[in-house]
Amino acid sequence: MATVLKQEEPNNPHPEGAENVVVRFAGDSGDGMQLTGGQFTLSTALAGNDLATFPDFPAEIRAPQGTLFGVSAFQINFGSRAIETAGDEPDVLIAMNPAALKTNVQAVRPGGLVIADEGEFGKRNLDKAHYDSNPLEDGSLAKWQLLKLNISQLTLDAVKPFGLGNKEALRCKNMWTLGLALWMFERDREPIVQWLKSKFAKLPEIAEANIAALNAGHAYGETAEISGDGLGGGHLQHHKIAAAPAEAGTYRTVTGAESISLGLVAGARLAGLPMFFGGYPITPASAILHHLSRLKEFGVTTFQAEDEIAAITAAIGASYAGSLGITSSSGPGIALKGEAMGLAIMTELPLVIVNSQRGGPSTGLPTKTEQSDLYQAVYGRNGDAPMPVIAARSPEDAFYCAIEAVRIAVQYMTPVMLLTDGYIANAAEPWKIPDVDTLERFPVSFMTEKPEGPLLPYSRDEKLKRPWIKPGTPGLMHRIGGIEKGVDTGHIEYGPANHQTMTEIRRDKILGVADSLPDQDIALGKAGARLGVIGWGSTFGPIHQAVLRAQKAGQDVAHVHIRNIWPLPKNLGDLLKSFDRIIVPEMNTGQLKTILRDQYLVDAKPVNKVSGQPFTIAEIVTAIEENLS
Amino acid sequence: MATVLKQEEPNNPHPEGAENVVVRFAGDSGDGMQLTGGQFTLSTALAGNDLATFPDFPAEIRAPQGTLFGVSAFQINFGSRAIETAGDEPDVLIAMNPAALKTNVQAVRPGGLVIADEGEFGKRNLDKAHYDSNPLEDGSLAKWQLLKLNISQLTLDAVKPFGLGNKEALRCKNMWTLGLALWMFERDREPIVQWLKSKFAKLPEIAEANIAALNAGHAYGETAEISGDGLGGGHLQHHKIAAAPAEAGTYRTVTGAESISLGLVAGARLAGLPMFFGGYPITPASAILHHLSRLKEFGVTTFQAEDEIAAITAAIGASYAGSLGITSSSGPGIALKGEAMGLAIMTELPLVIVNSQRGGPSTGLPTKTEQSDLYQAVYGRNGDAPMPVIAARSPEDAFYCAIEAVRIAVQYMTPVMLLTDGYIANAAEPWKIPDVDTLERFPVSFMTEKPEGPLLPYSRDEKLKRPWIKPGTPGLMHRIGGIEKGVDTGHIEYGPANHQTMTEIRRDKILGVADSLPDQDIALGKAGARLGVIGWGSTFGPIHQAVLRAQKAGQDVAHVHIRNIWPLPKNLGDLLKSFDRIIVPEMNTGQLKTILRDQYLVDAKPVNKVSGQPFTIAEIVTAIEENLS
Amino acid sequence: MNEMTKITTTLKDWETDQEVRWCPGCGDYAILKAVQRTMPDLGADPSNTVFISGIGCSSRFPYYMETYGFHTIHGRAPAIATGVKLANPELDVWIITGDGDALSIGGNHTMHLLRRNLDCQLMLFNNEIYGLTKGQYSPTSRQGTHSPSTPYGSVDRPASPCAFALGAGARFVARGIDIHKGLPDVLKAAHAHKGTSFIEIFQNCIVYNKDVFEEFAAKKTADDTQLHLLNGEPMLFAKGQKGITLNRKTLQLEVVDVVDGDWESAGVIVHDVTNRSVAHMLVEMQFGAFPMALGVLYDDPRPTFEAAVVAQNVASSAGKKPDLQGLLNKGQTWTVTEDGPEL
Amino acid sequence: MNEMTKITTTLKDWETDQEVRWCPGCGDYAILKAVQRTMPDLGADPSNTVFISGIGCSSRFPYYMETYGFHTIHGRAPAIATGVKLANPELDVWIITGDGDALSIGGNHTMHLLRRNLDCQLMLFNNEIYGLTKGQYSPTSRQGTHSPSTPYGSVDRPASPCAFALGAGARFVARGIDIHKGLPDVLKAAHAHKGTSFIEIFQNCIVYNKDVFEEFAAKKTADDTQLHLLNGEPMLFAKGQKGITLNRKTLQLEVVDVVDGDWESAGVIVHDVTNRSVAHMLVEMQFGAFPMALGVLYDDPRPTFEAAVVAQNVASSAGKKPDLQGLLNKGQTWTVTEDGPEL
Ligand SMILES: Cc1ncc(C[n+]2csc(CCOP(=O)(O)OP(=O)(O)O)c2C)c(N)n1
Ligand SMILES: Cc1ncc(C[n+]2csc(CCOP(=O)(O)OP(=O)(O)O)c2C)c(N)n1
Ligand code: SF4
Ligand code: SF4
Ligand SMILES: [Mg+2]
Ligand SMILES: [Mg+2]
Repeated sequence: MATVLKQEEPNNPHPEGAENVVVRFAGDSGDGMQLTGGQFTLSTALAGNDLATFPDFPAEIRAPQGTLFGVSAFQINFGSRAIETAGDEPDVLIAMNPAALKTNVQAVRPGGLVIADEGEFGKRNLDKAHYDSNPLEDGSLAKWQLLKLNISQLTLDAVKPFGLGNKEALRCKNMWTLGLALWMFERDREPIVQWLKSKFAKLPEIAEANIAALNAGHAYGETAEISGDGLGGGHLQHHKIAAAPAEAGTYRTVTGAESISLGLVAGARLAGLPMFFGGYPITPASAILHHLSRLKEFGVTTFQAEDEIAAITAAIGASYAGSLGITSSSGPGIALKGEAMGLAIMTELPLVIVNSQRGGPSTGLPTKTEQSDLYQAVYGRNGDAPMPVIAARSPEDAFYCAIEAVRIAVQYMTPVMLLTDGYIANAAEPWKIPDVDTLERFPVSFMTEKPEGPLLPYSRDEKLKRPWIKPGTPGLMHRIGGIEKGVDTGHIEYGPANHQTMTEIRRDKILGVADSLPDQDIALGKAGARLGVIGWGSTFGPIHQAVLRAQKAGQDVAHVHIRNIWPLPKNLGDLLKSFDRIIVPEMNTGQLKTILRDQYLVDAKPVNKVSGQPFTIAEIVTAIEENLS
Repeated sequence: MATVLKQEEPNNPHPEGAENVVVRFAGDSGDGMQLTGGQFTLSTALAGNDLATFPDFPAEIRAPQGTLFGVSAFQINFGSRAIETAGDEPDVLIAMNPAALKTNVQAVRPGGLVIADEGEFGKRNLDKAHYDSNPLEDGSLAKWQLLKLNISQLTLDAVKPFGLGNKEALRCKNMWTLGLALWMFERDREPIVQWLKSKFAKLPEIAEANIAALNAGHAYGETAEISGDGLGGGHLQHHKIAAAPAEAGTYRTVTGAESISLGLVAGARLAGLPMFFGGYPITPASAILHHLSRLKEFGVTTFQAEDEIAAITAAIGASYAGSLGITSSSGPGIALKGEAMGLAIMTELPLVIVNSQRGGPSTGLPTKTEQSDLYQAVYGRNGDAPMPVIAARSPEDAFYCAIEAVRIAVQYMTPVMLLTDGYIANAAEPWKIPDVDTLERFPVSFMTEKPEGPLLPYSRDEKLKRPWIKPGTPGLMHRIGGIEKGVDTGHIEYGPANHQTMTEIRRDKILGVADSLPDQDIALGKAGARLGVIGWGSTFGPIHQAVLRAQKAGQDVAHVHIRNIWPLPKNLGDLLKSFDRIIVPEMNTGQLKTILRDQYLVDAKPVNKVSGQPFTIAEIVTAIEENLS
Repeated sequence: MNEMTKITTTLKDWETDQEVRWCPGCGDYAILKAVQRTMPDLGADPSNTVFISGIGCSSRFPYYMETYGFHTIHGRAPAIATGVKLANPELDVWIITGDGDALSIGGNHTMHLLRRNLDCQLMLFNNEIYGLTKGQYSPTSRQGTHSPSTPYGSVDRPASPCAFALGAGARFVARGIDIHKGLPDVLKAAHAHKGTSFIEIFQNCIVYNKDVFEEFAAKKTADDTQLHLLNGEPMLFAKGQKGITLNRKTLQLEVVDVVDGDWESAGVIVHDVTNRSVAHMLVEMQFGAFPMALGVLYDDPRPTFEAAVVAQNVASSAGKKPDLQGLLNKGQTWTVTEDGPEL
Repeated sequence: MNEMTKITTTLKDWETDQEVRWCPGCGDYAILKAVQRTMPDLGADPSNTVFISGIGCSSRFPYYMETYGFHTIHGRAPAIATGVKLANPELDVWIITGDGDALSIGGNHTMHLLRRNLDCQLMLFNNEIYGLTKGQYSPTSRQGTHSPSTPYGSVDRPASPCAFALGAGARFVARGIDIHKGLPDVLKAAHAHKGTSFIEIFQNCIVYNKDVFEEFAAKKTADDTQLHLLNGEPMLFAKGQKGITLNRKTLQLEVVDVVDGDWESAGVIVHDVTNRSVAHMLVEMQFGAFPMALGVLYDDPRPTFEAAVVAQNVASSAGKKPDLQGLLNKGQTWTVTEDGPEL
């Protein structure tokens, strides 16, 4: 986010005085961990800490209660300085049941604090988690500080006055837990109390019960501390993490799905166009459809199509009719859109295609994150079909990437692919809200006047862009389509020379987009470093932090983050060639690496992770060390 | 074809004594030029000449008579030694109407012979061809030998005895022309007479009329020669081209579409499998569906699906059930199959996908040839989705490539992409028919026995291949699907480590295919040459001839033709690095070039042609010279 | 179609300078002329008219109409038309498609276009064959059709375009024949209908499926083979000597003889274009035992998709102003000043 | 389905070791049990049974059946099943799909499966919502459905699965409810039918579309809200006090009161599963004015696709032997010897 960059320490053995703390909430899908995490995130932001989060939920809608695959977790890394990753190892784990403990405890740093709701550690739940014996009793958690609390019971006691059924009552567990967490880090409960009141405005007693649980959890921290109560090795302590120095301004938390939606709306307005969004639900892309469908007052029409092909072709139709056509999906759905992208390329109509990447191939890992659709984005169409590709690196960046995608689409009359991924889509981070008046406008002008002489729908301006002519414009009737077009006229044309020329025009027009791009900058370090670490997309955080660490350790390393995947910035080649060595960490088997090696003949070495999980800082630090020795 | 390779001279100024002659028949779509060409091809083959052809017909089904876009042409290059291209410039052009003359005469080498049917050069036809004056009269054809014959009238006279209507009678024009052509090159009319008799068995008078026209055309040649009749500058002369030295054996002419169909049938039998072919019509892929639909006695089931997605998914279903699943299409249709390819990759089922490439992007140029789907073949899917890719270089080679594709598919349980193109699909060449007993068998063995311990549908053999288990097999019930699979078990598995492992297995399995491939050979020249010309697919002929010429001119050039696009042969890297310079001629904007540069960091320079027409030898000779100076 | 100010044009105004590229004698020529002849009668405005097609011989149609035209990709015209119409509901949208384009690869989009009831005219040129790809059988080809892909005859049962359309929720279904003088009237009724007007046109592919419709399209036998439906009129054919009735016992349609014009006592059904039950029976009437039903089989409008979308866009925007800054600032925000953050 | 030697199994034989991953209380559980309970009664053989699904909550079904199973990709199950059945017609093929899988992205394949009449059972779990993707409206959602993608309510008109199926040419159409005891009988009738058996099952998505079917699925009001169809039986409901008749004038269905059991004079229709005209009316009966028609609405077999394909494969192979060398040598060949080429 918009803070003066500082480094994330490898987690300090004792939270006390640490620059940053990593907390993970883990429980059953039904336990509301994502909600808890979300509210804790807000209070963290309000406390002025910088932060990054990583929500990790199961593929199942609502997996059977207590099962291992039903565990839902939310991790947050916050600190008194710039935070760019969700953190490698949690310092604190709050486990609401045995399954949550089993699937998460190994990630906790040795000596970290583990808080478990012992009320949930009965035989049935232990069996469901495939525990032969109770880990809270058998000493198997020795290397962590264990704190057993009967959160279930404590919650029931706290909400008894409101006469809820047992089921409803237990639903308040997460607020009790949140209350405890707020106490641990000296947070103000008020904003959350307000949020609960508005959320349950129609159900006052539910609101009250939740507030009571929240307060009880908080109070428990107080008293436990006073009584020095540190059962089971674990010891409750609380402390405040100082605010992170941040640029002055107005902030909010935002997820990638939100910021892309906002960016697209902003882009359409900067272009002066109504927006048509054609989508078909798919995880994790659906959220964008959901957000936009609430923004009709911004001239947004959303269309849930019968499939991805209808979604993109309807968007193409809308662009043809003078709207800004947008479509969005994830891997399998994007694959289905390939043929239609070719039509948009041939008819030279503006279009933005958002790909929220997920684990592949095929259905793959719908709820996990990956960067494995880059090949598809750059190369995945029949014929010579060049298309600009932009990749967002964070929720904040996604806002500006979306605007950029719209700009290129309308200024060059071309489809543009915007790459994001499951991690960015779901992760929340503080965002310094821009002043919209500072955003550069790029108003579109349609052709409306009959020109002298013949109408030439495929004539070109200096950018090689053809005119955009809306049906309904008096006198400018013409026909376009997917068959090769005659130069200028746009008539069907099968001639050899014409096809050669048009193919070159399509290629050169897209390469020309680079003229409108800023030079490639260096995120860290300088040209000529011994090692260049080249990244794209959501790996920015871990790479950046890893390079910071390496530099601190005195190593001559640089970090280059590529946002424009195609066309590439004009100076990128020289920059890359200035490094002695180059590594390209990617959450795929090496896709950006192919483009860099092809374009610049540089020996870019792949560093790959395809586990559905983001890189840890440590993994990249290791890769850096290996490549420097 | 299977001849000892020799060089195609740049066409000798005088056909007399030339090593090879290039003849082009051009007329209206309705004039039966493709038929004429086909029969001339056969007689050429029977005369023992080597040959290559290039049929070039309009995109329209039956374009209005006499129009420029309705012209259909057939070019044949034949000679007394190895022929590998259809020839750069025709020595002889036979033009049946003004439109045919206009669209083809510029290609004829200066001094070449132009025969025109003056009977068709009336005002209406001249207008349709946008001729202001009659080119047969206005001297505009001075740089060629022009021979004006009223073929229409001569044909009418010849067939008068059979009392056909004027329309039917004129239909015999092409046979008159063929007769003349046969005379010019001293060909036996008998096989064609036989063919006409069988073709029109049910219409004897039509057969007789055509035979009469054929004989009349032939007789005209005789008499014209005797009378030394060389009107309009053109001079009829006839001469025999000696037979080309060819390996002993049985030959036939074959087009790529035929040979691929035959290769797939052969492949299925070598594997011991029934074949299921799922297709949806599209030019130029449809011919394969047509051929296979007539071969049911070979255990071939053909299925014309509702669309390309149904075609490939039905084929996947058939493979799942134990047949050899095959699907075929061209660019736009292949784009639609991308998502399903991912399913075949994830479920690890054998599948052959044939892509008959055509001009793109989008609908593009359906009847023209191009190599622009290589990116799509290698990279065009969501996720990390590796798949073997093979490219045929000629109709003959296509037969063996098809067998190879089947072998890889079943031996590695993987989809395989077989690339061909519109040129190969339609071009005919003599083919030395192999002895089927010499073709290596690779029988498939299904898993039929319940193993000791648990059934592991994703266990692997040394090739990393998983077992193929047919539904219907007693006791081996199991479930597969498109979600990530657990190692060995094949159960749904979302775990990070498992996804990493499976992704690597999928990658390594495909890379392992290279172990079963022969080393990359050198088509011409040797390792370490100053210039390596690297090609793939149907550019083999022109590249080969161009390199031959360059070598004759004393230049140190080598030709490497890559058949296995992915994975690449293991020794290819070393071979490429041995050349001082490398150029890669492709009928696209530089796609194989990307793979070579990525894989080997060699400075492979693209030489591109995207006109929908094959390379001429001259174009590549030029490229060679530019890159050697 | 939508309200529009009628303007005056002549047939010539609707012709382009492009050479028409269909086979000589193709039924498409007749349909093109019929449309070009009808447009002036509709008072349509070329500048406000869009012809959208997929891929096929039929789909080349837009190139020959002096209007806005989009020759898209195979099977997707209905989806593209949906985007066009939602982006500008004022446009008069025509979809031109074939039996393969609309019912094979495009079946799903055709279904959803009809379900949503987008206001447009869909003209399906049914020649029971894939013309452009040189004659393979199509989903409407009769069983036993010999084609390059079915050398031994097709085995699958053909789809009935009109039955499919009704099943998908169509509110207007009509049938016509390429060369028939009645075609313009069908087009006018379709254009007058608000919502998706589904028009099946029997089109003669003289190259690959010559005269497949002769048995009922032939002029000389037309009286006995064609049932021309007119709203409010009895279902009579064969010069009024035969009619269609519903057997009140079997609850199936039957052909009855009509003696000296007394169709009432013969129980001949009076055509009610809003009767969906009867429409279902009409589209499934097997030719042979019955005549071929032509004209407007069903016409019962419902609110259109784009109207509902626009209405909701307006309603849900009411009172809200598109304040981008306000949108960005939504939710719980805080400001950072020199002395730290605050709500 | 196909002929097969009946074998003896118990419910347990059809359960897998996989943990079932649906939301607690999901209607899918009841359907799973109903199928597992029915299989033994069919004498089905797990080794010879294949469950093929697309993507969706419903499509996870195959993982829980101890048979061969293929969890494919979204919307393509019917096409994959076609390949499976053509490759091995002996297999007993079941397709499991959802309202989105079968009617949204998969509509075209569903249509052509029905048109071709492949022998299989297609079970469409209709919960009128996209469950797996967390609750967006589907093509069967009622107008005004509030969902994440339609926060102001959906505007498009819902598709009627059974009407769509009939329009596509279905020869067997049935309806059931997830938790109803009648479901197994519907499954048995479907399995007995040769050809594509289309079964719509109202399935309760308790998380995203809880109890949308209550108005007719609720036990207590069932008598008045459900019409249980039985071939040869009069269409009676409300404990026999009401029935369905065809108004012989308007030619539309109507509900009539039946006085002390005399349904005949009330003109109540006797259900004939082979009457396609009536089937069309039944599937379009609007709930509210009419009860919900359940059970086998239509059942009139026709030859199956795979049977026709196999028959043609056999017929056209008759007398020909698969001589590969002969095939390669087809057409005009010539041999090259030392002394040149000859025919
Ligand atoms: C994605 C894709 N698949 C296949 C084709 C090839 N193709 C073009 S038109 C056509 C069918 C034409 O039949 P129909 O829709 O009936 O139109 P007609 O030519 O008969 O008028 C096909 C299969 C294509 N162009 N694109
Ligand atoms: C190509 C593709 N597009 C979209 C998706 C996302 N997706 C999965 S299931 C589904 C719809 C599920 O609805 P339905 O078929 O009714 O099944 P249900 O979950 O309700 O049982 C969607 C849109 C996908 N997996 N693949
Ligand atoms: S192929 Fe048939 S449909 Fe196509 S243009 Fe020719 S006649 Fe018309
Ligand atoms: S989301 Fe709905 S359909 Fe899916 S499992 Fe849960 S209850 Fe069942
Ligand atoms: Mg057609
Ligand atoms: Mg559903």
